[in-house]
Amino acid sequence: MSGFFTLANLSFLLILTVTFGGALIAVAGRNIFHNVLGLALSLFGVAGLYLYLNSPFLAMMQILIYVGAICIAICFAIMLSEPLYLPRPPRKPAKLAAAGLGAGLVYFMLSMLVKKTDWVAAPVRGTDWSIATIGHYLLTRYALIFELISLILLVAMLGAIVNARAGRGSAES
Amino acid sequence: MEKKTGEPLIHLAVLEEVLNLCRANSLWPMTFGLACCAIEMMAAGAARFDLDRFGAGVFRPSARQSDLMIVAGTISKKMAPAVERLYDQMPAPKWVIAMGNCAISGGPFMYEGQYAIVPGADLIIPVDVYVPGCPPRPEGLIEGILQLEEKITNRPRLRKFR
Amino acid sequence: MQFLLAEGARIGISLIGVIGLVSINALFLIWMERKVSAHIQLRPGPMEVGFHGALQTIADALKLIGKELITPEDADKLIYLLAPIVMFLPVLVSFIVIPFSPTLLIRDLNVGILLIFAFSTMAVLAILMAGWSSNNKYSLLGAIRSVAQTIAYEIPLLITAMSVIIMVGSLKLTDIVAYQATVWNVLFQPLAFILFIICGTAETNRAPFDIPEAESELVAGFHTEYSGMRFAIFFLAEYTNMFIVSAVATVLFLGGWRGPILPPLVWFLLKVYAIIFLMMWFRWTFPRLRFDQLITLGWKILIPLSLANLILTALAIKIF
Amino acid sequence: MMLEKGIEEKTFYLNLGPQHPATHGVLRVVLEMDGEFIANSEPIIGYGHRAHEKMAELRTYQQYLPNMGRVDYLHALAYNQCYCMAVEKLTGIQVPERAEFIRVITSELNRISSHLLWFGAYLLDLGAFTPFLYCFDDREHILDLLDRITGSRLTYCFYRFGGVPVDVDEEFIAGTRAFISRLRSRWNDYDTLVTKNVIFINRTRDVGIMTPEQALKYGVTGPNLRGSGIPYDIRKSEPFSVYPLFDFEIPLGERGDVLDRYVVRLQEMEQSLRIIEQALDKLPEGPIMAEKVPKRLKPPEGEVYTAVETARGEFGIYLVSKGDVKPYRLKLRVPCFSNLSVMPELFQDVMVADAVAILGSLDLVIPDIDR
Amino acid sequence: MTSPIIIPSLEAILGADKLTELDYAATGCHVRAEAVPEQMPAVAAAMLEQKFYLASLTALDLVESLELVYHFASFYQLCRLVVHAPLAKGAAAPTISHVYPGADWFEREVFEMFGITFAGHPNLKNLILPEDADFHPLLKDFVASS
Amino acid sequence: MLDKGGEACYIVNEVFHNAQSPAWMEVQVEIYSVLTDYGYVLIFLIVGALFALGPLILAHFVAPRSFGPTRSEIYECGIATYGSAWVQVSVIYYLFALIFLAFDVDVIFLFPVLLAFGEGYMWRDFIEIVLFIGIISLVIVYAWCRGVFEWKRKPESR
Amino acid sequence: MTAFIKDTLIGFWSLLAGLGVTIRYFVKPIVTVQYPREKLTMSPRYRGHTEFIIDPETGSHLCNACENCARTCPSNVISVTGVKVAGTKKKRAVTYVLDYSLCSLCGLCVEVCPTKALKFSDEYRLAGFSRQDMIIDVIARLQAQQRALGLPEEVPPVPEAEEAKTEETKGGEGES
Repeated sequence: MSGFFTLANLSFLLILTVTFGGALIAVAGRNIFHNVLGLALSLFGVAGLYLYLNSPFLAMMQILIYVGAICIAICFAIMLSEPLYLPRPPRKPAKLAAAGLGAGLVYFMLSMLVKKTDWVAAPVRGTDWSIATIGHYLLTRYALIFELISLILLVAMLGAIVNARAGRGSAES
Repeated sequence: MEKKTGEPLIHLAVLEEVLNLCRANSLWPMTFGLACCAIEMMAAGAARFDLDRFGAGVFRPSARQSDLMIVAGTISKKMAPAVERLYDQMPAPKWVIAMGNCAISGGPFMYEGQYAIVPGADLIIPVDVYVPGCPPRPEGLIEGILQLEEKITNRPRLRKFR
Repeated sequence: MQFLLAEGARIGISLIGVIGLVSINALFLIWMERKVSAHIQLRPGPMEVGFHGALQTIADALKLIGKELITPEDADKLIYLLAPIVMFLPVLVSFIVIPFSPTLLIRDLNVGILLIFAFSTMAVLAILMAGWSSNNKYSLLGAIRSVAQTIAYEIPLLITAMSVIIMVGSLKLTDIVAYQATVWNVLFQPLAFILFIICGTAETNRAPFDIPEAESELVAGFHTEYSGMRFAIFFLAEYTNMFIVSAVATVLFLGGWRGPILPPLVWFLLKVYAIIFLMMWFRWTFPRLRFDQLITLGWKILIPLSLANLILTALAIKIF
Repeated sequence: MMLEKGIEEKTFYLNLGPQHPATHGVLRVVLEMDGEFIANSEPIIGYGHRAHEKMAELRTYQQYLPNMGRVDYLHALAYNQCYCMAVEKLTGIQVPERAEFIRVITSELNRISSHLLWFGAYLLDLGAFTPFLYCFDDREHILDLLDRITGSRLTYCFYRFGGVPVDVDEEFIAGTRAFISRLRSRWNDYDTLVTKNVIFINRTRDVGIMTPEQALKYGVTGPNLRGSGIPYDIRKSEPFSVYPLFDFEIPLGERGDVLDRYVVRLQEMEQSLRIIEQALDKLPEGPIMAEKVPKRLKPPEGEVYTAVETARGEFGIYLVSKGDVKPYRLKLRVPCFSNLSVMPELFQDVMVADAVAILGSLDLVIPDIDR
Repeated sequence: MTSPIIIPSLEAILGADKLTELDYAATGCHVRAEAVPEQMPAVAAAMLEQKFYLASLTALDLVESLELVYHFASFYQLCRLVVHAPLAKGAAAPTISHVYPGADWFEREVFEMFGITFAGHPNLKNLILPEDADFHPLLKDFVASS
Repeated sequence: MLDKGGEACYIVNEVFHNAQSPAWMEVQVEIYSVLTDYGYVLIFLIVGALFALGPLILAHFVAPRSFGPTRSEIYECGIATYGSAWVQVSVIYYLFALIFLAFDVDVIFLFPVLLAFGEGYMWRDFIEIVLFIGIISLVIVYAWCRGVFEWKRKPESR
Repeated sequence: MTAFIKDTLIGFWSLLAGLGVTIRYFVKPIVTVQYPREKLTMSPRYRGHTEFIIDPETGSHLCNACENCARTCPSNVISVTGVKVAGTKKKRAVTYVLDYSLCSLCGLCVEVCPTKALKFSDEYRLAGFSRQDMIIDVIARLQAQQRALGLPEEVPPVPEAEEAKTEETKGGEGES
């Protein structure tokens, strides 16, 4: 139980497996519903990563919002889009290649970012990021951002509602 | 009627006995009434008679979750395929009580020239217990369920009271 | 190594305890449900299996183990098989943070209450999986309704919990109990308590909010196609969720394990089962709401009320 | 008709029944669903068809008597009465007054039991389980009373041509009076538990509105019709038996929605109690059976149409005799048949939950429709 | 008790000699009318105008011919009308389901039980019998096959 | 207790010397302690899955089989199904999910804020929170006005 | 707005009132007759299947196998065979068998019986494992009752050799 195979590392590996496995299902599955569930699994793994960053609050948020809310929204979006019993269109190699290229590009840029960042080990980082502190900052230093969040959400929702209502009407007329 | 049930993968006499004892005491009927007898079936589940005392009061609307099909009423020829299908869709082990004379033999509707009914539930599905009457009293149905319990466990059930 | 052993033993013991509690709780609750419903309806309920039907649920459970598991041919089999397991996954986790007594607590996490809420959302996903994969229209309708209902009631549930948290200033359940050393929160927050019970009832899909499994409309809702043990696991999860919601309500509003004379654990369980009794009492009294009314109630009445309650609480804290 | 259309549209088809808790029997309704809403619906009946009309042609008049208890098993005595009245009209048998009183008392008790069962089963549809058991508790008392004199609990075959075979005794009268006061004491509980319940009101108010025009075009009768505000009750408008001797009202609804139909039925039970009370008070002495009823009935050639008001509406028998011991043709005009045929109109654009509420409010007995 | 209003409107359609008053106490009906099936849509329309409802629609198998029997009654007054419309075997009768939507099912029932087709009916198929049933059980010469 | 077992564990005690941060912010950051905490969660999740799986496997072995031509068909009240159940659902559910999402995000921001609430200035925090809740409530007000919560079948969607 | 709040409060109160009703019933005693342990007293006129009345004078039944019941029965439930008893002109039932699974309990057979030999039993515990269990031998039942009462058991008359035409009537369509 020493060296690389500490419990911490093992669980980290597990979390990575879950994340990547979920991501793989999300990308490779032929059934769109499986893809969403893979995504949920992947997001669940990401929540584990947050734990490694010593941020249980964010991890819980991840589960609550991403697994709980966003996946549900996506599911509804899927059910809304087209009947699932229709046959799926076949995968085109060109499309696949393009998607791979795009993903590779994003990956490359992110990895560059990772390399450039000056990482500080959490214990040395010093600043306390407990929930209360986040809250404190939200109320003081980032008060404007705090209010803006709600405003942005409001605008997004209004847009969604307007779109949904208008979309329905115009599609029928 | 060979489409009954098959054996489980593991077959242990003791285990079977325990399971049978549990099955007998937890017969969940399907919410399924065909005609007049269904009302008496409801009455048997209601406060005066209370099938739930024997663990048989959990009426499940889905065939997938029920153990017992109480064929309460006349099976018409139009209904027969549905009855068969519902029976098929029940998970094993499953039992059937033919409640009332119509379900047993067509009852008063069985005569020369009848074109509409199936004369007896046992012609389309295997019936375990027959409860005669037109309609049977709720006590009759309870009696039928007790008989079925006896059939499942091979043990007398509340014999001293009956 | 010692540390690992110690933690391992702790985990093992707590797991055994939790699993025991979950099983016994479910067995007891189902028996209790049948007895409560029976006595409300002037009948005795289970009587013949054990003393006053005490062994009834055990018979039911064993019978369900001995039932065939049917997988519909047209179903999405993988998801169909996974759904009950996913449904049950989060159930045990919530018990990690519930303080049964000052000493009987598995782990006092500092995001305590959030953990319970976060993991309870997984059940929504499981319901959606179950309903969708069955390829049964009743299941699908039930699942969609269930999800729409859960998301409509999750918000007020969280917000009412917040109005307690704003008073306590901590997400830890132990802190919340400690805060109620003298007076229970329900006296400060009667409205929040009522809202929490309503939303909790809705979250656990209990009547009058049992629309997803509304018998008279959707046969058995999202678990129409599930037979035997698979169905039982949904049931088990439902009854355990009832326990969890009641436990959270107890911690938030009824002072957790606090109470005179009796030991803390007894007090805790008493309060929990009192709330569960309340839920059962609702179920056997009210007709079912229509789906749109339910949604409307959630969005139009409960959320504004809970928000107002939150603001009032904040105001009160500022003033006093 | 519906199923023959393609499925490429946004809608999908859902079978409600024949084994479904909300259809109270073996009715099947095919719903074309647009999401939660019903775009179209088509009831498919016949799953309980037992060929009653064919049987009539193969049985003698007496032998057909037990059938009447099984067409609409919930209000069997009204059917029984209608059939007896039809044959009595055809043969000119005069029924003694005491027998008519007994018929009215038992038939009204039966009506109450039918309404009570409906009440319970309807609340079951709406998701309230408990009222169902309270109603059955009350109903058991009626069944005890009827069992006492008719000898069966449900499918009564009690009235005979020319009267009733069994006289009522003091115990029955006392029991009936006790039952009347018992049921009256329960109204308050039912009101508090159900009628005033805000959830119940919201589920039923303005749902499934049936206009008088619809009722007229589909021939809807009974409480469903009276819920729409038309005071048509055969007991009043076409008085048969000894109903003219009693003072009772016809409860009416205003909007024709589900709640109105519910309230009408609830009030009708009270009116039935009034009728029974008066009948018990006025119960004359005398024979209970007409003299000289031939053992083998051979009515003269002719045809007759007789209608009675059952718990569900107008039940009519159109009886054609060719002077034989068996009827030549016997047509049962059953109320539920017409009451159900209006259903697709009421189902238009409502949600499944409302559909269940509407279907339940029509108070259907499926073997009655299918015969 | 006979309603005075229905008589003229029916006489206009059918002719005066086709209407007979019946003894209500013995037959349960006030007026009996004879019609040919082709007149029935007009009769039905007239009856609907008088706010009569269709109580029942059935047929009689008179062995050599058939007869359609319509019963009308009113919600507002005590008046029952029976209309007999004789029909040759194999002939079709016009539908009245566009006048009385409630007649739709009655006609379907008569169709399957007696084999009488109704011209213009939107959905003439078996109602009560199984969809593939091709026998007409209420005909006198019907013998059950099983 | 944690470092007894030889597992590495860093504990950092630090007091903020920032003027805005009062002394209460002195906290302990225990990285591996967090992992132990959530190790519980992980193990409970796994055991939960096993606990659900166990009876299913047991049932597979002890339950008898049934045979019947329609045994594994979709159950629909005893009638063969017509068409698949995987159909389109109404847009309204998607809207609900979106509104829920917005509120969920909001709620998540409210949690830390409420924890910090009561320590800062008297009215500023309160007004900020009221503003925040007020703005987000507009979503409901707007949705209410636009009839999102009205459930009527639109005639044009026929 | 006030109306809305008022409605909400009234609605809330109605729910509480409903809860009040159910809790009142919760503490009421149960009405259940716990069937096999306790039994309902059957109504005196309860119609079970038919059985023979035991004539207090002879301790036997009164059936003279006239087959009126079998003819009247709508569902062909009854099969009676009788023989002329030696010495008398009267016929007497040898077998009297009901196929109870066809019966509709209408009671016509009891009404037409010229000798008033039939009555209804209050038997309802008839559940069985096969259709054949529903066939009831009324004479055997009578014998059992006689045994229970300590009466001499019914001995079916032996048909005289020359009159042994045991005609079995499966009661016709009403026409004989």
